[in-house]
Amino acid sequence: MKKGNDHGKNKYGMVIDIDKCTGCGTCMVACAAENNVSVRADQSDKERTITWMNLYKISNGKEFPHTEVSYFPRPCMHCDHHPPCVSVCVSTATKLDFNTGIVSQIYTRCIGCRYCQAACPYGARYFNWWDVFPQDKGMDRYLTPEVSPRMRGVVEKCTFCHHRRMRAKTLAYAEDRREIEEGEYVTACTEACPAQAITFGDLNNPEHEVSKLIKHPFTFRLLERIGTEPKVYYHSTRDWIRKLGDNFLPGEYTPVVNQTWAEEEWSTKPGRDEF
Amino acid sequence: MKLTRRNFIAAVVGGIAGIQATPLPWKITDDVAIWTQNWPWVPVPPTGEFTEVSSVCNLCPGGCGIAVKKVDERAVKIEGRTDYPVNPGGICPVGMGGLQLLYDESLRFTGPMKRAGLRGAGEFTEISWGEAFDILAGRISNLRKKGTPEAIAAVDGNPEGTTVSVLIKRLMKAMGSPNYVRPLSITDTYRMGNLLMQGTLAPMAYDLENSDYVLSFGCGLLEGWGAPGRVMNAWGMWHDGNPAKRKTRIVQVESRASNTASKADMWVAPKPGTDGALALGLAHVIIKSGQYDSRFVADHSSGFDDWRSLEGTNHIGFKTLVLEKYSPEQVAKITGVNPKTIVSLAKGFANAKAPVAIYGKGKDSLNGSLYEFMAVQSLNALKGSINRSGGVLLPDPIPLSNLPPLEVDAIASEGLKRPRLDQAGTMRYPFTDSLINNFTDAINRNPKSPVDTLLVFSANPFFTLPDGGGFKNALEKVPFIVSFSPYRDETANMADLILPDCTYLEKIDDIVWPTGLQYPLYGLSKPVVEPLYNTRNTGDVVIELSRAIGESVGSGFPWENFEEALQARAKGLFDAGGGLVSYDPDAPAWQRQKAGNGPKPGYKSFDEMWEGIQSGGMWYRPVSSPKSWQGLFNTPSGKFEFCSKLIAQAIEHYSNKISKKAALKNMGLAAIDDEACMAHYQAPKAGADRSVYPLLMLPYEMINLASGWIPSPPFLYKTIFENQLLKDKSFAAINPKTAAKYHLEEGELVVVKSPAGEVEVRINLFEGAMPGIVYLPLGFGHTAYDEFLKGKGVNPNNIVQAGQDPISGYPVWWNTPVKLVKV
Amino acid sequence: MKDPVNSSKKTSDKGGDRPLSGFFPRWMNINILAQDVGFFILGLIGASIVGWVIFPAVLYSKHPQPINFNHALHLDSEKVDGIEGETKAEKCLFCHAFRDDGTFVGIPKLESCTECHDDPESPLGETPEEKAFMTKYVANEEEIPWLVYSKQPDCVYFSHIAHVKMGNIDCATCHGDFADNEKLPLYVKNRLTGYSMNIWGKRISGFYWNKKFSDRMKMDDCARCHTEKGQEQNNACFVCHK
Amino acid sequence: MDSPLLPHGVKRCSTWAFFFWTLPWVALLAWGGLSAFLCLWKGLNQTNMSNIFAFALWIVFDLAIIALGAGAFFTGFLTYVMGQKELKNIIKPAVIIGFICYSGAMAMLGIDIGQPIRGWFIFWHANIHSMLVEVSFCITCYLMVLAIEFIPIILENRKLEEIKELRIFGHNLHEIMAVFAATGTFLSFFHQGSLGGMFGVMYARPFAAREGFYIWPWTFFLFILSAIACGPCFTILCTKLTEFFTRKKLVPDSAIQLLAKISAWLLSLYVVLKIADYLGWMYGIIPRSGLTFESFFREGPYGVYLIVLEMILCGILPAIILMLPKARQNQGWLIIACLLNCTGIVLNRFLFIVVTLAIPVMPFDRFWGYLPTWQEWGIGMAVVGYGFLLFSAAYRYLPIFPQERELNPITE
Repeated sequence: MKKGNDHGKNKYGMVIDIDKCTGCGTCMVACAAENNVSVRADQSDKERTITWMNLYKISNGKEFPHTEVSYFPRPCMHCDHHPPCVSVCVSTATKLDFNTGIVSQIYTRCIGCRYCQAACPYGARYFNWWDVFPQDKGMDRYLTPEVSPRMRGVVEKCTFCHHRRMRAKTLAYAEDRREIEEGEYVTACTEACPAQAITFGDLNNPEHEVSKLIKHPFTFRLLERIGTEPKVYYHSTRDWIRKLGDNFLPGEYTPVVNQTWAEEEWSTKPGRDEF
Repeated sequence: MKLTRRNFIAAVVGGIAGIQATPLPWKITDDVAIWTQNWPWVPVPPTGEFTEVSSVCNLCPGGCGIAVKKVDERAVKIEGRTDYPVNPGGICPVGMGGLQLLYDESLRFTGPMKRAGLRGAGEFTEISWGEAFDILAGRISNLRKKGTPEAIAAVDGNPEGTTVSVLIKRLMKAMGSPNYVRPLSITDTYRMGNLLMQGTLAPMAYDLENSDYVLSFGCGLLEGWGAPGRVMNAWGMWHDGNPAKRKTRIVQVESRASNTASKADMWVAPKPGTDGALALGLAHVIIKSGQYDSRFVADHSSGFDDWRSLEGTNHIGFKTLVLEKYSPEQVAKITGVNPKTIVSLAKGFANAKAPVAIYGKGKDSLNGSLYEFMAVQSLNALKGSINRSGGVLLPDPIPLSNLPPLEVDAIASEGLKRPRLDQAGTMRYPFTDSLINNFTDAINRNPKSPVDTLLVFSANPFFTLPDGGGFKNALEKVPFIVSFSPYRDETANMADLILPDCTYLEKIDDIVWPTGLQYPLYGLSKPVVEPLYNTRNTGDVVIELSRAIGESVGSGFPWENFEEALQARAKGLFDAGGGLVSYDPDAPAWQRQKAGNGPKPGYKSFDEMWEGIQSGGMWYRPVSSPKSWQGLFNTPSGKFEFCSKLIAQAIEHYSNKISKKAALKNMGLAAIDDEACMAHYQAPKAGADRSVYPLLMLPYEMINLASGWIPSPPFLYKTIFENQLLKDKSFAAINPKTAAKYHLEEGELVVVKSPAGEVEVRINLFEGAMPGIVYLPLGFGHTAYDEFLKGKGVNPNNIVQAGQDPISGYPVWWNTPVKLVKV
Repeated sequence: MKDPVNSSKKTSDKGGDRPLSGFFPRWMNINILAQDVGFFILGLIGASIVGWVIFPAVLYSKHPQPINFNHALHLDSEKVDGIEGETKAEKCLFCHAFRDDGTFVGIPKLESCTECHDDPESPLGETPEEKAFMTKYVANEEEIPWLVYSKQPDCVYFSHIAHVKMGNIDCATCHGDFADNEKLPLYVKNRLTGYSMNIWGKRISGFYWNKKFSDRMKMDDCARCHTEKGQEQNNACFVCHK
Repeated sequence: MDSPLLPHGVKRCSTWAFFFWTLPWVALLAWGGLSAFLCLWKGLNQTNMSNIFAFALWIVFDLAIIALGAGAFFTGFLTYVMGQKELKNIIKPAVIIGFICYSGAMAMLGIDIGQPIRGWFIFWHANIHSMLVEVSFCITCYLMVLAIEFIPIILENRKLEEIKELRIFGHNLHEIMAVFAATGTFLSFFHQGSLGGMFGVMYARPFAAREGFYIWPWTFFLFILSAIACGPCFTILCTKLTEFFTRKKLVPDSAIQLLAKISAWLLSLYVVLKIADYLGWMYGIIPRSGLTFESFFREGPYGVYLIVLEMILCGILPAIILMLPKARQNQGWLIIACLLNCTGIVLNRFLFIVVTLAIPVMPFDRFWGYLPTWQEWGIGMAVVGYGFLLFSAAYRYLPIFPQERELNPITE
């Protein structure tokens, strides 16, 4: 695949502040509600439940009372340049959009071979093992026409709520504008997060908040080393969290040293007082 | 010519060749593939006009603003409102999934119903509203005719002060029954504590957003306490900007590494039920180091120093009590917290500019302990964090009009004289409004249920009461149960008659002062969609029921419908003046406005105001400058009382009747004299032989699971981790050390046994659990609803063995002794 | 069972004496071969009839619209007043309008009709269709269940405003010119896929010389135009799929 | 009863005996049929595959039998292209085994994909970057080639041969078999390679990821090599199994020994290269991803022992046995070596599929286990049943072992 989309128009990306994230799961519910994601009676079967946005619970592993838990909200990473899932797809059902940086998934094209799931290290792709909706319960009444419900036997995943971009563009056209402003197009999880932990915007636009946030020393990405180039970034002041963002051989991880932090002694938090 | 086989084969070959040159095989191949892309059983959501309706979420007393996206007549998505003061933009996962509660038909009653099967089986036959009213009004009239109106009882889960709860209370009064009870919540503890220490009747008002040091004693800030949209927004704000320059520090006091504890800047883990002792330990350090606000203490408080009464008796003050009994070492023994931590914590609190100590027990849906609250509130007083920005504010009660006085007939006035079944308000529980656990006991204790007809409003006490299944047994004894729930919950399944309410998205309803908010707010939810089924707003039903009963009961409800009653109460909001009905995100309601500088109400008449409330869904008064100290505390001393005179009076009053010793015992007090009037630590009674039940069970709440009377939207189960629920088994979180002691492994099945019962769960080894404690999640274990919720996990309430909190009589649900038995 | 080997042996023996027998292998009897060809062609013709005539007839079902709508009449400014617009597209947009948020109304709801046809008792014209429309729909306030010729499957996202307003594409380009249409055509539906024939194309062969956009509305047609116009909204999947 | 259909001059069991012999295999087929019906009708929820185990038992089966079926193309290559006439004695069973393996694999793939009716999108909407597309194209084409190779063998049936046209047709086909053998070889090289490439290109899965030459990761070449190393062994095994059941000698030892020898050399080469590959991976890709070799085997049932088994017991050991003429001439050792060789290749495929997916890449993700359902086993077993049935029928009705008559003169 060509390294072309640096010259694309927009490159949408996301920064998730793990310190602000409260682990409440609103993003997951908002995502499911926004995108007509199926629900089944047993959703504890995490291997087969569909959660485009998924929360991973992590722990610093220390003993009581120094234990600390945190969460990694994980949408699709929309890997740049060469997403591992795109090149493997047999029927061209998933592609990296040059102009938005969004990795699309077309359910009607997908044949359900699941090669993309095998190739994705983030587990961001979900197969429809069942027919979508519980019949005759009236639950199809809350489905939105903006996202097409999936049939069984196809793979689906986070789309960065691209339909919201279309919605924003349509509104812009109605108002005689060709372009959309920052904030006009954000994903459902971004909007829903009650702690405003998620920032969404165009990484190609230096004016956008995300472009500034990704330059911060506390910002990192998941599995950066294997070269997937995710467009979803994370931000945390806690070393143990940042360390869990990737695999490190002993001694490889270098903490972010911040003098201002070191001066503050009042906190007992592990991870905090290490730098 | 004879058709030979050879000819036939030639024709077939020709046909096969020929058919390739027609569209048939190719188009069928294509069309069958297209058919799979448009399977008729995959729903195609109809499109239409996209609109948005602003309303208020009524799923919890938090009352966050919601914007419901609609496509034509269908609601398709709930989002948080940015133009609502409580929750600028965000809502909690339960509210986010609210449409499933509206549209999942199998969760709901589709019209008035009569029980058809056995109690609890959930089998009903549909009846008309007329028939339903006839049945119920007939029964009530009968009881009234017999002169036993007190045999009607109501359990009302609507938050206190909402118009529908006011109407229900009024109906009970008009009918002549004193037996109006409500499930308890943390606001009941707040109310009592505020009354005793500050003499105020307004709800608890924590000015979190302006504080720079939030010391939370057990408050599940991230577990759903208060208005989750507000608290989590504040959380985001506290962590905004350069992490090195953050202003607000958050400390969580809790025994388990909950989300709040983990995400806080500091976590202190005392044993459950010892939060009060820890607070007093901090007070000790602060007093000893002289870092307390001496001006507030001297000018605006009483009972701090030792004093001598007019009769000449010596009394000890808060200072002496704390210095004598709550040194860090003493407190360490009680709480298990390192004395050094206590000192550093006290210093952190003392050195902050605008610290606030807040009290709670997880979410706000369960009660707390009175003395714990008083201990925490004493800390605020010590630092002068009362009536100060960033501390505890003392706003006036919300100025809703009182309804016209009710005239009751002779039957009713006789009935009202009969004692309440729960003994609330008697000398034994002098400050308590309602005690549902006693109410349950009264039914269970008597061979024949003293309640003949039980009305249940917006509550599911069968499931939500931490009473070891007591209410369930009581329900079995009550001859006639009427449920007004829109949902097929456990209590409704026991009912004989269902008069279903509309869901919160189908009706008009008010929200009076979300829990913990620092300014008065009146929210109004409105019908986002037309009622889907044959259900009616309970407010209207109550009015109609009163008419159906007739006589003086009916005349007590002069309103055409519920909305008129709402308006009648809202008149007071207009008369009080100064309230806003629209919200500008640039001027947050918690930001202190200089007098006269804030936004102005844009309405001129009541009708204009009401229109504003209806479209915006709110009336509120932003935080204004601190109030004058004059007459601020309505206590006997006119000051903040470290040592509550009301408690002293109540004890004395009761002692006049029976011996002092008996009085103290009945009130549940171990301490005597002045100590009993002040915040102090009293070890809860061991309810069982601790050698048989060596562990403690503590129910815990999660923000992503509804544990109250509202069912969890099925979407929420996506957010539950597989070490919290797996298939039909929920998990008990225990410390690996505890597990090692009992040779338990991750995922192993165990029975948690308490004197009240047992439940089967799987083990989850969690380092963040305090050793010796078994943590069970609340919200699982439904036996009602549909396949999404039914039979998933266990309900820890079923094994709670609750003691009684001193004075308040509230259940002490955090002290259940248990043992673990391998399956 | 009859032995096929024996019969073939017999025929091959006979064929030995025929002319051209030296040219063809012995077992290829020219007579038989001619017969073979004949039957082959017979099969070919039969198959062609099945494939080109019977198959389409079976595959598609035809449905009349619930009532007729006379576009020509409504657009005739001498007869009907109030439908305004400088260009044809603007006239279309008068009823088939954009909402404020830019979404497309599509076929107007009954409330648009009743802006003029407001009284079920007094029709504006004299056609029986209008009468039926008045008594059946206006009087009962019931929406007309129109069959939409150009209804795309659910997986397709199409923004009319992007094409009509921003792209200056005339309505007729894709929909054909309905301005002079007096009688709504039959709605032809594929029984297997549920698609309107206007989507897959009216020609069963799928081949067109000089194809117009109004002939067909398949993905390839959209993609072709997008490619030709070379817009920044290129052919990324999510431009047209949801 | 069916005697007119049996080949001339050989002895076959009675019709009834044959009927009873087929019963277990028909039962397996029926089991598979039911499973296939359930999977197609109700969907893949009938399996225990999941979003983690997107590929599972079926793909392991597919890859395994495609590797084992490599005997067909490779023997064909040796026979027709390299002119090893000795192998003519074994080429027919090899082709049939290949046909069974490939057609079985295709059938399984048809059920494995979520939308079988849209399967043709692979060809119509092909994504040329995908290794799986290359696999699909080549396998489909090669299956056609195998079918064409199979036709003349079928036409050798006694009854069919009596039809002159068919006999001539079959003969003509036979004449040009070299062309098909060459085509088959070409196609097979590519799809065997692409099957390996499929895993090597998953660069975000450090357990499977490999570097390589241009667009082909090393697994591309290793899979080809391993397939041609084990294919002949599988052919030997099948022949030996037939000999065991029929209690006859069917193939002259020279052919078997030649195949075994070739296999030995290829296997040795493969083992050497595979060890190099492992080393390169352990000191290249793994540490670059921040992982260690041991970190892959920290929990769950998939331990380092799998690699030990694959490389030493099922790699080096059979290579040595097959290398030593003395050892491979011993029936027992030959069979053991062939078995080990085939097991090793299946294990290799298993590692690349199941273990790759079971190991989480994100440090905070968990390890997952997987056990197939009866439906999954059913479909796998159906291929086994189908193989036995088809091969038995072929043996019974077709002269697939040219030397059978000479080696087993009928003495009545």
